[in-house]
Amino acid sequence: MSRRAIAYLMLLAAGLAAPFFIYPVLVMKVLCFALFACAFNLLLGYTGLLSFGHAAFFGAAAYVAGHAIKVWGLPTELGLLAGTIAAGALGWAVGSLAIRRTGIYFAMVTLALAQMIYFFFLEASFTGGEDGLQGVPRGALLGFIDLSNDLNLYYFVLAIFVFAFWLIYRTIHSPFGQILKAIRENEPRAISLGYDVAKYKLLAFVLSAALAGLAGATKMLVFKFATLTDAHWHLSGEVVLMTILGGMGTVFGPLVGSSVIVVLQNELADKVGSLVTVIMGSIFVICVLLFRRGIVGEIIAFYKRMLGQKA
Amino acid sequence: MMQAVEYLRIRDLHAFYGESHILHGMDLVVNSGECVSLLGRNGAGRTTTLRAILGLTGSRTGSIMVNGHETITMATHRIAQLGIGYCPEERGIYASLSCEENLLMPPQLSSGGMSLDEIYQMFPNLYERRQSQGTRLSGGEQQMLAMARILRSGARLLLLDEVSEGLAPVIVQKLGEIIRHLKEKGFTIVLVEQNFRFAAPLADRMYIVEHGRIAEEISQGEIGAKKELLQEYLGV
Amino acid sequence: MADDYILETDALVKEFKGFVAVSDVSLKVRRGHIHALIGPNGAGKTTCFNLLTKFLEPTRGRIRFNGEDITLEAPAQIARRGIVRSFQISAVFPHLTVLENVRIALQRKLGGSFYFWRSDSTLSRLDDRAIELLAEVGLDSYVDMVAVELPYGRKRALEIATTLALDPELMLLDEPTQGMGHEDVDRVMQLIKKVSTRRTILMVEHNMKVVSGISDMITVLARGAVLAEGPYAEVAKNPLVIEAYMGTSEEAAQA
Amino acid sequence: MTEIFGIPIQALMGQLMLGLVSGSFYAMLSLGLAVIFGMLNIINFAHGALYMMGAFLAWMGLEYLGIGYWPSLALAPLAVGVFGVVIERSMLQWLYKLDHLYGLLLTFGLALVIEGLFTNMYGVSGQPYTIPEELSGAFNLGFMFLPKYRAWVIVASLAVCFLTWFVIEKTRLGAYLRAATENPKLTQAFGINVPLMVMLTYGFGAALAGFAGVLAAPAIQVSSLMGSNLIIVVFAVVVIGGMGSILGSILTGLGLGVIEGLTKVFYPEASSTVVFIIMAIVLMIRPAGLFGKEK
Amino acid sequence: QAKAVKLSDNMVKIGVLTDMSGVYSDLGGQGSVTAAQMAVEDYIAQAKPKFKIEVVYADHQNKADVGSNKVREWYDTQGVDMVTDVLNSGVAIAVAKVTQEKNRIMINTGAASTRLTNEDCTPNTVHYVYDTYALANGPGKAVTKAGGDTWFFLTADYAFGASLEKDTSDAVKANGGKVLGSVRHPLNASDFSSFLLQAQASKAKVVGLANAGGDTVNSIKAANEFGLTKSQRLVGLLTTIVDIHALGLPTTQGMMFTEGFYWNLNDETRAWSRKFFTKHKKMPSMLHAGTYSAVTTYLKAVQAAGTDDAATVMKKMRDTPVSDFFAKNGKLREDGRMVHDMYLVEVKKPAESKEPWDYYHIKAVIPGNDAYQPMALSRCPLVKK
Ligand SMILES: Nc1ncnc2c1ncn2[C@@H]1O[C@H](COP(=O)(O)OP(=O)(O)OP(=O)(O)O)[C@@H](O)[C@H]1O
Ligand SMILES: Nc1ncnc2c1ncn2[C@@H]1O[C@H](COP(=O)(O)OP(=O)(O)OP(=O)(O)O)[C@@H](O)[C@H]1O
Ligand SMILES: [Mg+2]
Ligand SMILES: [Mg+2]
Repeated sequence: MSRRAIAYLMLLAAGLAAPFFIYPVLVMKVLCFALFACAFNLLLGYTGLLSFGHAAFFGAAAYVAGHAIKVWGLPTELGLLAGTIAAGALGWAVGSLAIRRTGIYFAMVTLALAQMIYFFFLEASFTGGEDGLQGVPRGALLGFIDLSNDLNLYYFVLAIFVFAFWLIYRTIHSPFGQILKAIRENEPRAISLGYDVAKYKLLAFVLSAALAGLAGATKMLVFKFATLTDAHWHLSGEVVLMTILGGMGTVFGPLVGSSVIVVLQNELADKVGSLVTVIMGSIFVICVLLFRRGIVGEIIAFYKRMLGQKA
Repeated sequence: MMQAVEYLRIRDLHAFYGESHILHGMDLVVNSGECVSLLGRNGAGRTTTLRAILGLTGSRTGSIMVNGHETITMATHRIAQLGIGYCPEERGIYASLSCEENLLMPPQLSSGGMSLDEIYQMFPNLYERRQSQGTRLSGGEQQMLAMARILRSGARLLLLDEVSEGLAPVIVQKLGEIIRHLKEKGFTIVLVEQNFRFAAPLADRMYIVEHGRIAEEISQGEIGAKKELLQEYLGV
Repeated sequence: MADDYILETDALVKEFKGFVAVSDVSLKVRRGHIHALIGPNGAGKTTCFNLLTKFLEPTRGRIRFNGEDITLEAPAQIARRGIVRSFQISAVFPHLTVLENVRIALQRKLGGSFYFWRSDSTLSRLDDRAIELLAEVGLDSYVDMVAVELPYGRKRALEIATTLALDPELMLLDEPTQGMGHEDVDRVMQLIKKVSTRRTILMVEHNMKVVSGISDMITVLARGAVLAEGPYAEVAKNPLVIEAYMGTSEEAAQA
Repeated sequence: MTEIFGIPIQALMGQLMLGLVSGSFYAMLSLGLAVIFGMLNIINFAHGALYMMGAFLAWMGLEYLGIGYWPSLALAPLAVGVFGVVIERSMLQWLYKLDHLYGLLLTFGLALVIEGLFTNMYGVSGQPYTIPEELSGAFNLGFMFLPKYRAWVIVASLAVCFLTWFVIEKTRLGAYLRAATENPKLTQAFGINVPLMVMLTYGFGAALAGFAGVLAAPAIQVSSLMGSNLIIVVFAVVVIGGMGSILGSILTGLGLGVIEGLTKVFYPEASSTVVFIIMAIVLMIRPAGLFGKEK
Repeated sequence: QAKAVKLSDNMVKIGVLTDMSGVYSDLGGQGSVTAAQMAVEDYIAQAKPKFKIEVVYADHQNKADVGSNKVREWYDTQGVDMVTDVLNSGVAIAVAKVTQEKNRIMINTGAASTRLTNEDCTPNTVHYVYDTYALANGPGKAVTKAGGDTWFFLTADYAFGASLEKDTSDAVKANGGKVLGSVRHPLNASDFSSFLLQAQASKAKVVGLANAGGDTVNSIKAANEFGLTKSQRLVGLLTTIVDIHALGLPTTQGMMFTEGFYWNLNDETRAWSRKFFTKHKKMPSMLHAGTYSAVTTYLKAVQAAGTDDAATVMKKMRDTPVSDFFAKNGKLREDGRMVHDMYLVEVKKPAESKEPWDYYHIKAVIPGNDAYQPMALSRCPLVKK
C-alpha cells in the first residue's frame, strides 16, 4: 500500500474515533465548514476563480433544506438533496453571469449577486428574518436511524463529508481537473487549443456551489436551524480565510484551515472576552506575513526542502 | 588618442534569482564611448548581467563600478541616476500610458538627451501612433518605443537587450545606423544580441558569455581570426 | 481549382477607433504550402492572425476555411476545426510539466474532458504519443520538467509540440524563431519543414533565413494592405518590398 | 405642486442633495482605495478602519487635548497617514509581488485588529462629536433646509477629490505614479524612487480615509464599527468606477450616493442593495467598470 | 443556615451567553457577566448555600451556530444548569430549542423578540426583562393620549423593527391616534438624513424610531441636525440608557421611551447601581440589572426547590413572585414571560441633570399587566385557553 493511502486511512480512522474524544457537535461543525472550504478550494485553488459570494450557496441550501424538511415534511435525505440541488441551480445562474469576467471583477460580480440573494432571504417571509428558520427536526435516516442522537448523526455527517471529499479529490485528479489547471495557467492558450473555456469554468462553479450547498444543508441539520449569518458576506470572507490559512490548492489545506478557525471561534468564545476580533485579526496578519502558503502548504514546502537537501 | 576611461567595471559578479545561482563571477570592463556586445547562447546569462547592473535580480555579490561609483549596495533608482538607460528584453511598455507618454516618462537624468522631434524623426512609426495606448502598438513598434524612450533622458550608458529582435530588416538596418550615430555622440553602449551579424560590425569588442561567466573576449580586429571560436560558441 | 485553397479571406478589414490596421486583405493559402506572411513592423500581421482565429472580430470581410464560411465562429470552435495558432509572446502552461502540456492538447481528441468523476490515470495512455511528439522537437529529455523552468527557445519548441498534438490542418505560427539562438533557429526550421508534409502552415517571420529557406509562398503586408505576393526569389527582387521591408544592405537581407 | 411618482418635486430635490452628501463620502473613500489599488495593487480592506481612526483621533484630540475641529481636520489625517506609512513599511511592502488576495487578507486582518482594539477601549455605542460653531445652522435652499455642515462636506470633499485627480492625471508626478503602478521595477530602473513613492501613496490614501473620517465625525456617531459597515459599499463603488481609475471612483461615488438617495425614497429597504445591483449590471455591460480601461 | 439541596453534580453552574465584541456588547457584554458574578457573590454572602455556584461566560459573536454550539457543549460536558443574557433573537431562539432538548433553563434577559414567549415558547424559557411588545406598547399609548396622535415610523428592515412598528401602531390606533406612514431602512444604514427628511415631510407629530443601537443613535443625531426635533417629538422604541449616554443630553433631550429599569429610581436601585458602577465604570443598563435579578431569582428557586431539576425549579419560580430592586410585582407567567412594571421615561434637559448618568424623568410607571402582551393574545402552545 502506498504511503498516501495509509495516510488517508489513518485520517479516516481518526474521523471515526473523534466523537469519543472530542465533543461530537463541534466535530460535526468542523466537518461542515471543512466541506464548505474544500468546495470553495475547488474553485479558488484549482480553477483560479475567487468567488466572494459563496455563502449565498451555503445559506440558500440551508434554507431550502430546512424549509423542505420542516414545512414540506420531506425525509431528511431528500431535504439535503433538495438543498444541494437548489445551491447547484443557483450556482449555475450566478456562475453563467460571473464567468464572463475574470480576476477581481469576477470576485465582485459574485459578491454583488450574493448580496442580492441575501437581500431576498432578508425580505422573504419563510426565512424568519434575523430570527432565522428555527427548530428543523433532524428526522431519521432511511426512516429508522434516529438522527436526533448525536452519535448517529455524526457518522451520517462523516459519511457525507467523506463522499464529498472523495468527489472533490476525484474532480481535481480527473481529465476535467487537468483542463481546469490548464485554464488557470494560461487561458488564451487553452482557448486556442479548442477548449470552450466558459463551459469548463461553469461546470467547476456549479460543482463548487452544489458542494458548498451540501455543506450548508448539513450544517443546518446539525444545528436544526438556518439563519442570515449563513448567507452573509462575512461568511464568504471567512471561507476565503479558512482556505488560505490552511493552504489553497492543497487537498488538506481547507480541512486544516477550517478546523483551526472553527475551533478557535469556539475556544476563544469564553476566554478572551472582547479581544476575540483582535486575536483573529492578528492570526491572519501573521499568516500572511509568515506562513503565506498556509499551514499545509508550508508543511509540504518544508517537506520538499528536506527531501531536496537529502537528495 | 586619449587614455580610455573605464565607464563600467564588473568584478566577480554573482547573481541569483531566488535560490538559483545564475551568474558565476562575471568580469568585464566597458570604456567610455565604447560599444561592447555580449553574445552567447539562450540562457547564458546576458540578460541577467544587465539586470544585475541595475540591481533588478535577486541578491548579487561582487563589485560593479559605474563611472567611479561602487553600486553593488545601491538601490535601483540610485544606480539609474548615475546615468544608465535600460532597454529591456521584454520591452516593458506601459499600458496605462500612451505612446507619447511612454516616451516622456523616464525622468531627465542629465542634460544632453535627444529632443522629442529628433526621436520622431528617427522613428516615424512612433510619430504616427503617438496617441495610441502603449501596449496596443505592434510588437516591433513597441521595440522601437522601448529603444527611443531612453534616448531622451540623457543617460550616457545604454544597456540594450536584444533590440533588433522582431524588427523588419529595414528597421534593423536603420537601427544599426542609429547605434553608430549614438557611438559618435559619445554614448557608451552594452549591446546584448542574439543576432551576430547585427552586432559584429557595431561592436568595438565582444564578450562571449557561457554559464554565467565570460568565456572569451574578442576585439573587432580579431573577428576574422577567431571564426572557429565563434562557430564553437555561437554556431555562426 | 478553387478548393485547392485551404484558407481564403475576402477583403478582410480591421479598424481600431478609426485606425485601419488591416485593410482589404484577400489572402489565399494553398493546401500543403508553407506560406509566410512578412512585412514591416505594424503592418498588421499579428492582427491578421488574431482575425483568423477570432481573437479579434473583423470589422468587415469574410474568412473561408475549406470552402466554409467561418467568419462568425468562436475561437474555440475554430480551433476544433483544425486551425491552431501559436503566440508571438511565448504561451505554455507554465506550472504543468512538459508532458502535461502536450497531454492537454491530446486530451481534446480523446473526449470526456468534462468527466470529473473519472481518474486522470485514464490519461496515461496518451503518454506515448506525447513523448513521441516531444521527441520530434527534441524535448524528450525534459519530459518531467515544469515548463517555466525551460529556457526560452525550448519553450517555443514545446509550444510547437503542443500545437502539433492537435494534428491541425492549418497551423498559424507567429514569429516561431523570435529570440532564439542560431542552433535553435535551425532546429525549428527543420521541424517546421518536417511537420509541413501533412499540413498547411501560415507563419509570420522576420528572420529572412527562415523565410527564404522553407516557405513556398510569401505575402508581404505593408500598412495593412497586401504589397506583393509570390515565391521568395520573386518577392525579394520587388523594389517596393526592398524599400518597405528588406532594406538594401547585405547584412540585413540575409541575417 | 408638481409631483414625480407621487413624491413632491421639492422633496425629491432635497433627497438628491442628501444623496450628494453621502456620495461625497463614497467619493473620498473610494478615491483613497482607488489610489492605493492603482499603486500598490492592494485591495485595502483596512480602509474602513482608517476612516474610523480619523474620526476617533479627532474625537480623542478634542477630549484629551482640547484640539478643535479645524486643526483636527489637518492633524488627524496626518496622523492616520503616518500610521499608514508605518503599516506599509512594516507589512505591506512584502506583498507587492503576490496575488491581490494576500494584500486583501492582510488588510482584512488589520481592520479586525484596529477595530477590535477601539471596541475594547471605547465600546461600540460610540462617542458624540459636536458640529463646530461656524458650521451649525442651515441654509434655506427653498426646497429644503440644508444643514451648513452637510454643505461643507460636499465642498470639502469635492475640493480634495479634484486636487487628487489633478495631481495624478495631469502632472509629471502622476505619470510616474501610473508607470510605477504598472511596472515598478522597470520604473525604478529609469531612476525613479519607487519605494518612496509607494510608501507615500499608501500614506496619502490612508490620510484621505482619515480626512473622510474627521468630516464624518460630527455627522454620525464616532464608533469603532462605523467603517466596517461602509467598506463593502465603497468597494463596490471602486469596482463600478473601474479599479484604479481616479476619475471613475470620484464620479461613481457621487453618482451612487444620488442613486442610493433616490432608492431611499422609492424602495428604502433596498437602498443598501441597490449598489450591488448596479455593480452587477455595470460589470455585465462594461467589464472593466465605467471608467476602467480594458486591457 | 440554608437547608441542603440535592443537585445533579453538587454544583450550580450559570452560563452567561452574550455579545462581547459586536454591536450589542455595550448593552449586555462584559456588564452582564459582571452582574451575574455580583449576583452569585451576593447570594453566597447572604444565603450561605451548601452548594457551590460557578459562573461561566461566552461570546456568541452574534452567530446562532456559535451560540447554540457553546450552550450545547455547556449542557453536555460542563453541567451548566441555566443560561442567561442571550441577547440577539436569532441566537436566543436557537438556544431556547437546545435548552428544551437538554431540559435546562434559559432566563433570557437580552433578546427583544416576542417569539420567545409565543411561537417559540418552551417550558424551559423565561423571558425576563423586556420585549418588543412592552417597549412599543407603553409609549404608543401614553404619547398618543398626551396629544401626540399622528405618527410616522423609521423602521429597521428586520423582524424586530417590524414587530416594534406593528405593536406601536396597534397601541396608537387603539388610543385614537393615526399612523401617517413609515419608512423601512436597511440595518446599519450609513446615513439617516434621507429617511428623516421623509419623516419631516409627513408632518406627523411623533416620529417613532423602530430600530436599535447604532441605527437609533445615528437617527437621533441626524434628527437634531435637520431640526426635526424642533417641530416633532422623537420616540425611541428600543432605546436604552446606553444610547442616551453615547449621544449626550443636548442631542436627546425630550425623547420618550420605555425602560425596564432606571438606576436613579429610588434608594434601592441607586445602592445596587453604585456598587455595579464601581466594578463596571458605567451605570447598568436594564439588561445588566435584569441579569443580576434573574440569577438571584434562579438561585433562590433552586434553594427553595431543593433541586436543580429544570421543571421543579421552573415551577418554583412561577409560584414565587419576584420582588427586588429590579422588579416590583414581578410574576412569571405560564408562557415564560416575567411580567413586571415598566417605566415610561423622558430625557432631561442638560440643565436638569444633577450628576453624570442622571438622565430621566419618569413620566409614568406602567404596571406589568398593562405593559406586556395579555395572555389572551398569546400564541404560545403551552398556554391553555
Ligand atoms: N526570474 C527568473 N527566475 C529564475 N530563473 C531565471 C529568471 N530569469 C532567468 N532565469 C534563468 O537564468 C538563466 C539566464 O537567463 P538570461 O535571461 O540571463 O539568459 P540570456 O543569456 O539573456 O538568454 P536569452 O537569449 O534567453 O535571453 C536562464 O537559465 C534562465 O532560465
Ligand atoms: N488593439 C489595438 N488597438 C489599436 N491599435 C492596434 C491594436 N492592435 C494593433 N494595433 C495597431 O495595428 C497595427 C498593426 O499591428 P500588428 O500587431 O498586427 O503588427 P505586426 O504586423 O504584427 O507587427 P510586428 O511585426 O511589429 O509584430 C499597429 O500599428 C498597431 O499599433
Ligand atoms: Mg536575454
Ligand atoms: Mg506582430
